[in-house]
Amino acid sequence: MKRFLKIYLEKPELAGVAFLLLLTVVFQARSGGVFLSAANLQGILGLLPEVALVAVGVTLLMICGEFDLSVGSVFALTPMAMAVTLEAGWPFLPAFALGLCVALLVGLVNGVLTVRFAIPSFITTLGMLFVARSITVVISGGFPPLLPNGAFPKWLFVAYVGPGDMFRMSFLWFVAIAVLVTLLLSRTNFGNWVRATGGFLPAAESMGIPTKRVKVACFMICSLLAGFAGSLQVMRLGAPLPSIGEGLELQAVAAAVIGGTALTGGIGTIFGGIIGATLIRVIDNGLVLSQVDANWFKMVLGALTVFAVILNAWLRRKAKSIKVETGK
Amino acid sequence: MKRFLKIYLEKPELAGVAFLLLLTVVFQARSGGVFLSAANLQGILGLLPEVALVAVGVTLLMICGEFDLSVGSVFALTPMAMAVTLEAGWPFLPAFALGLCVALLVGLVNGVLTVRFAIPSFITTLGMLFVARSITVVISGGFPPLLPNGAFPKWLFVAYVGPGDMFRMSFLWFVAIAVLVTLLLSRTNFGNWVRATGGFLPAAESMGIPTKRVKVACFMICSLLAGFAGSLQVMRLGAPLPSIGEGLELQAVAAAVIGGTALTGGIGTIFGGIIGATLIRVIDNGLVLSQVDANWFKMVLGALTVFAVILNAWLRRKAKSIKVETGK
Amino acid sequence: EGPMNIVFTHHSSASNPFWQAVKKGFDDACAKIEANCQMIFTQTEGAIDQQAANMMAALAGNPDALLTSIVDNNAFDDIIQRAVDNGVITMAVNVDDTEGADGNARASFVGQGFIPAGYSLGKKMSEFFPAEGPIKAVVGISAPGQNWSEQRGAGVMQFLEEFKAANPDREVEIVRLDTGTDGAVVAERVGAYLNANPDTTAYFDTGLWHAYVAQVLADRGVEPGTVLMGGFDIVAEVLQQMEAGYIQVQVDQQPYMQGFIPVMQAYLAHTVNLSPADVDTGQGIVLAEDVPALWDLAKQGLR
Amino acid sequence: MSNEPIIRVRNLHKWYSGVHALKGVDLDFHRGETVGLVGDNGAGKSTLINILSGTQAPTEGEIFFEGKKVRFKGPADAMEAGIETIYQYNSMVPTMSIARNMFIGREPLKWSVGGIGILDTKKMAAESVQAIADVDLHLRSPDALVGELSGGQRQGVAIARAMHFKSKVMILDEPTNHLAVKETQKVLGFVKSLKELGIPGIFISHNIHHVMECSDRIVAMARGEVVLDKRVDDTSMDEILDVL
Amino acid sequence: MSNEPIIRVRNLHKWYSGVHALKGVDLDFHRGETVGLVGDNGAGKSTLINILSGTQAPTEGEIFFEGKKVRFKGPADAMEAGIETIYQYNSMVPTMSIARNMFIGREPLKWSVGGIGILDTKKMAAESVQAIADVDLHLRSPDALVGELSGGQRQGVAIARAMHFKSKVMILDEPTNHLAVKETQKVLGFVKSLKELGIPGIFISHNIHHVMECSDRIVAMARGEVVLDKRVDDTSMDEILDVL
Ligand SMILES: Nc1ncnc2c1ncn2[C@@H]1O[C@H](COP(=O)(O)OP(=O)(O)OP(=O)(O)O)[C@@H](O)[C@H]1O
Ligand SMILES: Nc1ncnc2c1ncn2[C@@H]1O[C@H](COP(=O)(O)OP(=O)(O)OP(=O)(O)O)[C@@H](O)[C@H]1O
Ligand SMILES: [Mg+2]
Ligand SMILES: [Mg+2]
Repeated sequence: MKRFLKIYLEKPELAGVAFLLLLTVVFQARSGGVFLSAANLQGILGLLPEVALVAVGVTLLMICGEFDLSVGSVFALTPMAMAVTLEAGWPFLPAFALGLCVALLVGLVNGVLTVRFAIPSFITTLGMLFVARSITVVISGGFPPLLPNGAFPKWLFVAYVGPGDMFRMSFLWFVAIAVLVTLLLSRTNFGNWVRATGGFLPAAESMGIPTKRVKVACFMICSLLAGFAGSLQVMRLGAPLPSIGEGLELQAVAAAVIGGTALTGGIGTIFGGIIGATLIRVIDNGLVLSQVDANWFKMVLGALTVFAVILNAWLRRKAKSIKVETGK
Repeated sequence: MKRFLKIYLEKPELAGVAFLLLLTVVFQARSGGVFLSAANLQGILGLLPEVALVAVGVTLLMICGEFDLSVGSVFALTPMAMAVTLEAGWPFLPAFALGLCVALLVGLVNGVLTVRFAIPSFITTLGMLFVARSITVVISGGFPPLLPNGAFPKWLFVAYVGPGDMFRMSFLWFVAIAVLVTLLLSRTNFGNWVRATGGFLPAAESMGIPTKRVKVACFMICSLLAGFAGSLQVMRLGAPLPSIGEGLELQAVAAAVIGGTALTGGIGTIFGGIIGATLIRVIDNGLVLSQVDANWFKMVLGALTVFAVILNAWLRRKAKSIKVETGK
Repeated sequence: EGPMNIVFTHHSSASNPFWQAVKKGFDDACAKIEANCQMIFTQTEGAIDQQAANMMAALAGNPDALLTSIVDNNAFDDIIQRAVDNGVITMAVNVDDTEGADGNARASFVGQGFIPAGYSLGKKMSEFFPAEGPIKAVVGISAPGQNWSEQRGAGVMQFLEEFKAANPDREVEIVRLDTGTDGAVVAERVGAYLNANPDTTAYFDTGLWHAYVAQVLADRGVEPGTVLMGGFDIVAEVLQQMEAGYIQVQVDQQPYMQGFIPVMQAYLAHTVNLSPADVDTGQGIVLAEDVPALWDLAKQGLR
Repeated sequence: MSNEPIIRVRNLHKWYSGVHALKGVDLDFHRGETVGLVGDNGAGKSTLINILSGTQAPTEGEIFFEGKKVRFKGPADAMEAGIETIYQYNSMVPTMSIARNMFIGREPLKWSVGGIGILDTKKMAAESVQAIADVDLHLRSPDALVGELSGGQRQGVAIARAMHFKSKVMILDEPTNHLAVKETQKVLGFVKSLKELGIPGIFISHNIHHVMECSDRIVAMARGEVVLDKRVDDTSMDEILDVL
Repeated sequence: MSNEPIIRVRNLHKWYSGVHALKGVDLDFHRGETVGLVGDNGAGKSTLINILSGTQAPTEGEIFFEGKKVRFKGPADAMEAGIETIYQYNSMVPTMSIARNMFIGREPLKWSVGGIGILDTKKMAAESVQAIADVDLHLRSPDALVGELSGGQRQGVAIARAMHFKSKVMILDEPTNHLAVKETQKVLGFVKSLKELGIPGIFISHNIHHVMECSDRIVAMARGEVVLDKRVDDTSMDEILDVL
């Protein structure tokens, strides 16, 4: 029992789950039962897949030891590219593919610049944050094009499914992708390389891992997921706004860190990143429902975020000090 | 000669200086000579001390191995605290002191939370970014107070000085503080501790350095400088808006990195941070003078920032490969 | 029956003074009818996706009325439709669907659109233009890609284009700059631009940051009126600079009224079933001569 | 053919920024021969073998592997060619488990497409347990993180890995550092066994006894140059200590 | 008085997460006596001395220093009390110069206020050059970065520092790793000289010859427990190898 407790508490993402449960109870009480109502869950589950997908990508990249600040801009650029070509009369599939290719290209540029010139990805992707956002505005001409109705298969991406219309298709996409990336990281040799590259670069290199290519691949996956998430959001809202996703970069990094990913790389899990993203969404939503005054809103948001991480660190320390020989 | 070249080019901040000179020539040509005109320089030198002071603090903290995302919020909070108390009839000195104390307090909280709970400062200060901004809005009551005219000694902080009114007092403050912090970092034992703490924490600790206190001190210096810089800006512009300084955090980190500071800590110079901040301001100003269209502005800004760092890395590599025994 | 629940969502963040004035009107009105009220800001300025999420969260609490700015023609359509279907009194405030009632299920609109506001700013400003000679107008887009800024800018430019067409003999040049949303940066950028282009006739800001540009000009000893300036929303600094003569025209949508009126309408709709009606909160053009009267109101946060 | 050296190094130079670490090294390594590389601290031994194993690029000079001129772009190239190295530092990822560290870059896969595939974790666990037992190391479990091991345990894992993936050429840079008595004996035994297997080895150590015991030939370096290159039988402990 | 041990360790336990690394260690260290600490890899030697030097906190048990019960909160406390340690790892900041590394935490100051003051860089350079020469190490300049040194050079700097700041108690955790022959001799000479200076020492090494040569007493550990504690004269190499 003690051993069981120890092993589970040591996993950083499970501390996050505990906090999530705690918050659920608090918010449920504070909001008079609205928090867990079908309508609200539906709302949360509509937005969650989009930010969580971005968090998944960023978490993967952070485990690989790099940063991506441009996800927010890619989040806007991909659907904009798609919308502009749709408006120009392209059919959905090529337009969608083009959007995703643009995302991949951004990731490729981020990655190649970073590894080729050995500069910090913080700078490469900060630059890309501006560049991609600027391109978004330029191709939209300042004003968002209309997504022609019926131009995209709603049923495939954003239609409601499941009992009581609780989920959207986007949630299923998210689950599938999350499982895939989790497997990629934990079960494949590529995942091993990612962890090694982020864990200790010199060792990974001297062991013959193609660290540069691994990094570039992670940059591309991260961008692709951000672009796909942005497309989901635009299809859900029905309008490709050039301003969506602003500030998403810090939120995604925060989600990864809350879920136990180390900023220095090598440590972390995809599930943790998802839990982190969920926590952020739940705090945000719960605060709205708890009718926190607008001026104090950010304060509570900031404080709860920090608290989540403190609790996380504290729980892990407690777990570590449980004296059981785990035979590890 | 070769040796001289080598030693100088290896300093990352000097690559920045070279790029600065290059840009100056380009912008001078593109703007038809306006770039180096007295009036334009005067404009640059008005805003520069404020952002450069923030960059100085952030650079110091990054060398110490930590991050501060809350500088932008402190930049707004400090002058707001000062303005609100000034409006309430306090004399200048106590009001100013109060503002700076608030900044110090924010730094203290950042630092203590970070080292006490051993959590990433990325999260602590991201939380503080929200909290401090929220407090700014709350104490302003939503409506920015006017700084009563004559409520503060203009001559001491923002009046023009020097030949042709080229400089403001704020510039002198900035120079004095920059020199002081540079000396602190390079000439004192405290500076040695900062570098050791950021360079390799386990070694610094095992050598008996009070790393926790060193970190907290750096957090406090960083916050103090951000608060002071914000106060300078508000005194110059005459009104404390609760929204000033938004986005400053990334800009300051970018300045530090452009100037050669490592994101992982231990490496960097104050002068480099200043050069980085100057580069950012000069690029910004030069682009305006070059009449870049609004939609493209960010793209050029982002691209030039990345290019600065690439050039930097490239120059350093070239310098390293010069075959001279430096006797190091 | 308990107090009314009213929610107000929009696209701006808490550090924006304009929306703080709306909030004051909203809160005051709510106090009068003893309603239970909540205004939800976004984390970043102009974040429509966040606004949509906030609306959904708020609607989950089954409010009696939803007030919202409609800054995009499509993004909120579904959400508002569902709110209306659920019997929530839904009104657009501050910004409406550009197609008006046709484009959206909301009951009514209180406020003034971005584009018309920009247009009237340009029009009023043209009265200050020199009678002859070339015109060089700079439009500062505070946040490229964001509706509020782009549309205000578009309104101004729409007028300028018409002005150009109407005066074929005059040379009219229009420049768009990315000026940013940070007072100090705007001041530096526009200051630098005006420095390099002293022949500029007028500067239009899509926010209130031209007040800081005025500060720079004053510092530099440039005479008031050398460059005409105008923008949106009233805060103390703007009034100061209008008195000093640096700012000629300001558009004020009477934010307090935009917060107050819809609550009253919602109250009437809720209690006696009167249907909400469109209210134009005024072209709200403010000139230098109006300033003295505004000081007091501004201090109280009423304008 | 069997007389041709497996590795030939000609006029190798290495400049670090401001330091001339290798000053024209010429060396031949023959098949079936274990070379003991000795030298003062900073003599350039690690630099030389880092170049041979592809982790560093030479500034000047040529390397021939099996007669062909090669230019390793990275350790992967050298490993592909058949050079297996135990580095003085930097050979483990502390945040990963022993089993994973054992197989980084050479993971056994259940199936794969284009080089990427599903790990055979069972095989990894079993083989790593075996490999570690082979060096007489007692470890709790293959799932322990390398960063939580003692200095010697960590070194032991590195050795176990290299022993597991025997290759065409083995390079060992001070492999016995941090190791306890028994483990050290195992390593020396391993180095000696290389000859029987016909695998040429390069063995760096500061313990002249160990070097004399295991090697066929001794190369001594000082200040970036080779100052002695003799067969063990033709030299003596004193001569070696003399040139150092 | 002189019979009272300078360090007394009673019932010391250390749990890492999931590992019981020290299982009730009782040990006395006497004035003027050098103790050789030997043991298998992972026996708990480093853990023990990390606790003595304050870098780790014991889970249970007591430490008496000069008769007084102490509880070191960090290495700074231990250094203050007079315990100087050379660690197996982690003792240098690679991004800083040799001269700065020599004096980290104990910088000579030209003048100071409240402990913070201006560095006496000249003195630092001169003294570090001297200290390094004292261990027979040839380094280019005191301004070279530690991260750019060879393995042995780095270890040499750590030794030079510890020798420079002699203290009440010296702890050396495998100090001769990576060191070349001459430097190793210097270190062994230093350890022997401790006795003459009346400084008690704790010397960890896997080289039993070295340990027997330098120590007065031998303590052997295995799996977190002390399994042998005898004066050198009362034991033999074989007995020690036996218990390991
Ligand atoms: N940070 C840690 N977390 C978990 N276990 C640890 C940690 N550090 C050491 N251990 C374990 O504690 C035990 C004792 O380690 P210690 O470093 O004290 O051994 P040692 O006697 O110094 O060995 P060596 O001779 O190899 O240096 C080992 O089993 C090791 O795996
Ligand atoms: N990254 C580097 N930058 C600059 N100089 C370096 C670097 N790495 C090594 N050197 C220098 O090159 C020389 C040779 O170093 P090398 O590591 O090859 O020595 P070594 O023979 O392996 O010594 P040891 O026995 O101490 O390991 C040394 O003077 C060292 O200071
Ligand atoms: Mg070496
Ligand atoms: Mg040890």
